[in-house]
Amino acid sequence: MQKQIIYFDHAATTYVKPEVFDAMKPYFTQEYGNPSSIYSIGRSNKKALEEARASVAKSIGAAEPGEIYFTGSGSESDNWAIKGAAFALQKKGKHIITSSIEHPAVLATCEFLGKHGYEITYIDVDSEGLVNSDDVEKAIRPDTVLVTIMMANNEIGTIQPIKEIAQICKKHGVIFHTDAVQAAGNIPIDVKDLGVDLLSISGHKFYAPKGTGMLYIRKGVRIESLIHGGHQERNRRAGTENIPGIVGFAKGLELANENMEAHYNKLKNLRDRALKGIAERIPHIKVNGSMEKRLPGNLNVSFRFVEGESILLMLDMKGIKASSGSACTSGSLDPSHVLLAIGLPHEIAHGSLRITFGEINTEQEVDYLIDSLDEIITKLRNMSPLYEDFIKGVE
Amino acid sequence: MQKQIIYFDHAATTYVKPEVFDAMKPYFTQEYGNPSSIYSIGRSNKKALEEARASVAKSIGAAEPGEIYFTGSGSESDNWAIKGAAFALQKKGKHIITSSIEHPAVLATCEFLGKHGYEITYIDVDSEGLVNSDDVEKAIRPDTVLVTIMMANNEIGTIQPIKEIAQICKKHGVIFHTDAVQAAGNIPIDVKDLGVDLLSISGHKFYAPKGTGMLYIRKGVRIESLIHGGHQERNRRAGTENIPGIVGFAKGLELANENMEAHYNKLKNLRDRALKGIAERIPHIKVNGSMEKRLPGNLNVSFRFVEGESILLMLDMKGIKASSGSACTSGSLDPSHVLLAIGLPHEIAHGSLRITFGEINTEQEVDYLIDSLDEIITKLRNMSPLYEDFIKGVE
Amino acid sequence: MEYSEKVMDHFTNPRNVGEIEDADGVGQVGNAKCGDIMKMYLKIEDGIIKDAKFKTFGCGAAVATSSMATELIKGKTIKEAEQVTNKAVMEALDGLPPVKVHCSILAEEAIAAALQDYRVKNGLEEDSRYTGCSGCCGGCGAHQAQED
Amino acid sequence: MEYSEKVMDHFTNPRNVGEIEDADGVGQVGNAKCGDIMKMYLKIEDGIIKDAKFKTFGCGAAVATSSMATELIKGKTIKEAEQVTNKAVMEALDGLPPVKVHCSILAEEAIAAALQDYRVKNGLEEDSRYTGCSGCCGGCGAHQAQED
Ligand SMILES: Cc1ncc(COP(=O)(O)O)c(C=O)c1O
Ligand SMILES: Cc1ncc(COP(=O)(O)O)c(C=O)c1O
Repeated sequence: MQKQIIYFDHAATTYVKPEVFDAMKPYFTQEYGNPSSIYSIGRSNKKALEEARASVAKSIGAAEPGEIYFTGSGSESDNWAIKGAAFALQKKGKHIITSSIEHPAVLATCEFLGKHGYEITYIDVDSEGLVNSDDVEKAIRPDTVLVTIMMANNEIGTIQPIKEIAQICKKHGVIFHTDAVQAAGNIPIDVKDLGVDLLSISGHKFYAPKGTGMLYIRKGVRIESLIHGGHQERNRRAGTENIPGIVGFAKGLELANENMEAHYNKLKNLRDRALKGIAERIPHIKVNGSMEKRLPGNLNVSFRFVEGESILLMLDMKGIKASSGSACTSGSLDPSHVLLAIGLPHEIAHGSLRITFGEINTEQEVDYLIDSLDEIITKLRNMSPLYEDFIKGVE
Repeated sequence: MQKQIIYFDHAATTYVKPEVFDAMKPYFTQEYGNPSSIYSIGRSNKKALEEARASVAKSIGAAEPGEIYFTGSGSESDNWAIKGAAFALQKKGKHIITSSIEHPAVLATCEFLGKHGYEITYIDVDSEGLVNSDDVEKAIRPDTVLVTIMMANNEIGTIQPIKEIAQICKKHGVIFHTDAVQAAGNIPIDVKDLGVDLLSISGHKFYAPKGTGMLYIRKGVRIESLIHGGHQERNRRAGTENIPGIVGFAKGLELANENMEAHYNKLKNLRDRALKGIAERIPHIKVNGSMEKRLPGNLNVSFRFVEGESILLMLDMKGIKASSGSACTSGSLDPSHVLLAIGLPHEIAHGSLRITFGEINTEQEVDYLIDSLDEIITKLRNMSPLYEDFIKGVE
Repeated sequence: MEYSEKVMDHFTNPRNVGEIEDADGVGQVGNAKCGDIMKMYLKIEDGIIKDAKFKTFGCGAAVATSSMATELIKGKTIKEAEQVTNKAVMEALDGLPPVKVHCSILAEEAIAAALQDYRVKNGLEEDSRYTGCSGCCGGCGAHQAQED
Repeated sequence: MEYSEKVMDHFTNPRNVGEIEDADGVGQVGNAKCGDIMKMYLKIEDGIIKDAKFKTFGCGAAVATSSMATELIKGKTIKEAEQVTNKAVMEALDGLPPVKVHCSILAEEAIAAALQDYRVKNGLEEDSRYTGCSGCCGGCGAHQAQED
């Protein structure tokens, strides 16, 4: 007897949609040729590759397919954009600007560069989890070579003023990269309108396969390669093209684009229902991050006096999959750098829960989540010495 | 009416075996969780991941699963190994040794480092396409940080004395990397026996999916990361794990290992049959690369007075897919660096053909290839001014 | 990270949760900043631990080790209880993931703290073993990565 | 890289392959090192190209452009033949991939070389247009990548 699984962790990863899987399938066992070949079995793959590229270009509003570069993950795209710009512009300077709430793929890359002679400025966010574009402008120096600020945050879902920041960067002649991994498939992305130079996305966040990613490189922007070698991706990213993956990536993005409005409304409705239910039933909570400038499917709540992993484990036993905002790199002693950056005390950060909705979720599931949380938080608080102190303190 | 396709380009890429595809399938649409999650849907993926790691460790004779790092391609593995060693050891020195017949993933990476203050020594090969290990020893200097020599060549299939070179490197305290992308699945690999520090392989050469790769890092060997970010792959390679890809990679290697001897004999038999037939029927040919120290499925022949692309196109019209040894990076004016390195004159390098056999091929297909080549080479020679000169010259 | 069945059992059905109103010894270790606090209540009669209860704020391992620790010391003499090490707690739970070992140390320290409180209250000699929680729970790593 | 149907047709069924024994003009351009040689034979009567044949060592585009070039000049006057540019050859073939444009230039040069040979043999004025093959066929890129 299999337990019913309720998946509320779509920001971590999504399943592959059946339509996406069907699109990929022929390229595993039948049309497997190498697109670099001149013979016909390779040519049909080359065609699939270029159609995927054109489709992705259209999905994100690129001026031309030649601005789309397929990679092996969101992390690879982030690394490529940041190191690529840094290495290409070493002569201009070695200063990079980012925010304090970036994904580790950006932060660890900056840290690496920090150890190799680069200076990194981390822009703080306000208590809502938002970057102020004026702060970015103030941080720009003559030796600044790159600004990298994420479009939407993976923990609290806040959406940054990318267009404003892009304009500032343009004014100062600085390359601007945005990590749009969480944004893709959830809110519209139009690179021309945004005015960004570099933009990263990852397939497995919009019902496309894991191990696929893309870097948009605006025409005319020169960055060093991350993976050197063969002539693939117009000599800029070596490696035999992962055709099934690329086809799935493009298909996933295509479907997301066609379905954007309904997807947005559905997720936002589920999210708002969950929040309403939780707030009505459970006291001493705190919602993390702006509720206005936010991805539709992201909810991040702290439950005071309890710890996140305990919540997750108890939810799991009820078949509910979520993620703890209290999480931090394993072995580290700090909770999420994002929650600390918006000013949460450690103990409240530890008690946070990230619930991210997806297309399979239903209102019934949300109601079950609310009931379960009510029960779990009560149980955990009843064994919490912090809650005991609090109750005694307020009595 | 679909034309029968005869695929003789297995060194370029292979189809995914049905067993491999079946192993991967559940991880796309059903077991899609993120292995970093603590809940059960993630845990089952974590288990699949660690089983794959253990299986790969066993397949290549690693001392422990923890020495296996999954990547997104052979090119990524090569880049990681080389840049990773270079960056980690910058204080020791900036000298790297490689061979003149490496794959572009190695050569272009060395070139990149060459532009960033590193000095590269390229070891020449003999006319058989073999590296002399004494030459490697002579090239080692106090500031040498890495030797990278491929296990088997992708164009002419020659197998290098990796064990000898590894011993030399060990003696001199220099890290040794080998690109075993072409070797994997075709000849046994035992990293402990070989004594290498780093070894790269790529899935799509042994009937596993494209966009998957692996870097073996011997325990205790420290290299810098190529893709920084999350804690995946024990903090050394960031990015949400491509579980279906990894599962397929491990399965492909497992099947290859179980079936190694039969595979070897089958391919060698087809290869030898093809060579015999071609040599008997077509004059003025040259076999490129040692026939002894060679992958079983690789044949590389030059047909004098004709050009490779023309051969490929005519073969393609007969349904036969092969690859031109005359090939070089598009837009470049030189033919294959490998063929030039073994001393072939340009015009003969231009007329070479690479035929690489795989498990689906049959003797009938080989016989059809021989007939087809006989006809095609005759036709092309009859329109070749070089052949005209030759005939007039010898008359 | 994977917990044994024993750990999950003691997490989902923790034994001895609660307070003892007239406890003879109370000890609290860890701190909220690090995400783990254990508070241990002991009822001691004739040198024997008649009852033990706990409250814990923390991860699954923190709850399970608290639960197991109270089980292990109930009915024991003070001397015997002093000898219940973190290793004994871990073994009784069929092991802990490496990043969670610290939680078992916290449990050992919580017992020691409660016993010390008992001694101080009763004017007995000090337990030299207990030096208090280091305040550094980094090793506990009670937090899962969120890098997606 | 993808060839048009016209290119593939002229590659697989090249028109005018062969030699003309008593040719009035013969021209050869390109070199084996670069992988492309075109040799063009012309039969000229009363200033009109009565026949044209070629032999070519090279890629698909080299063969197809040779074939098309001979077709285009047959029956034309010398003056007209001189005006058959590489662009005209390309257009007649429904285009060429960018890396293969050089092959059409080679075809134009081969005609020019054969016409010059005719003039020299017949003591006529020189064709200032033809300056000979640069010997650099890099642009032709007649070679596909082998990076797998
Ligand atoms: C904002 C953000 N950036 C980058 C990544 C990295 O993507 P991937 O895991 O595909 O490498 C993720 C998710 O993991 C993310 O949420
Ligand atoms: C010897 C060798 N090294 C590296 C590679 C690169 O592998 P991938 O295309 O998977 O990046 C290949 C094949 O393409 C190869 O044959």
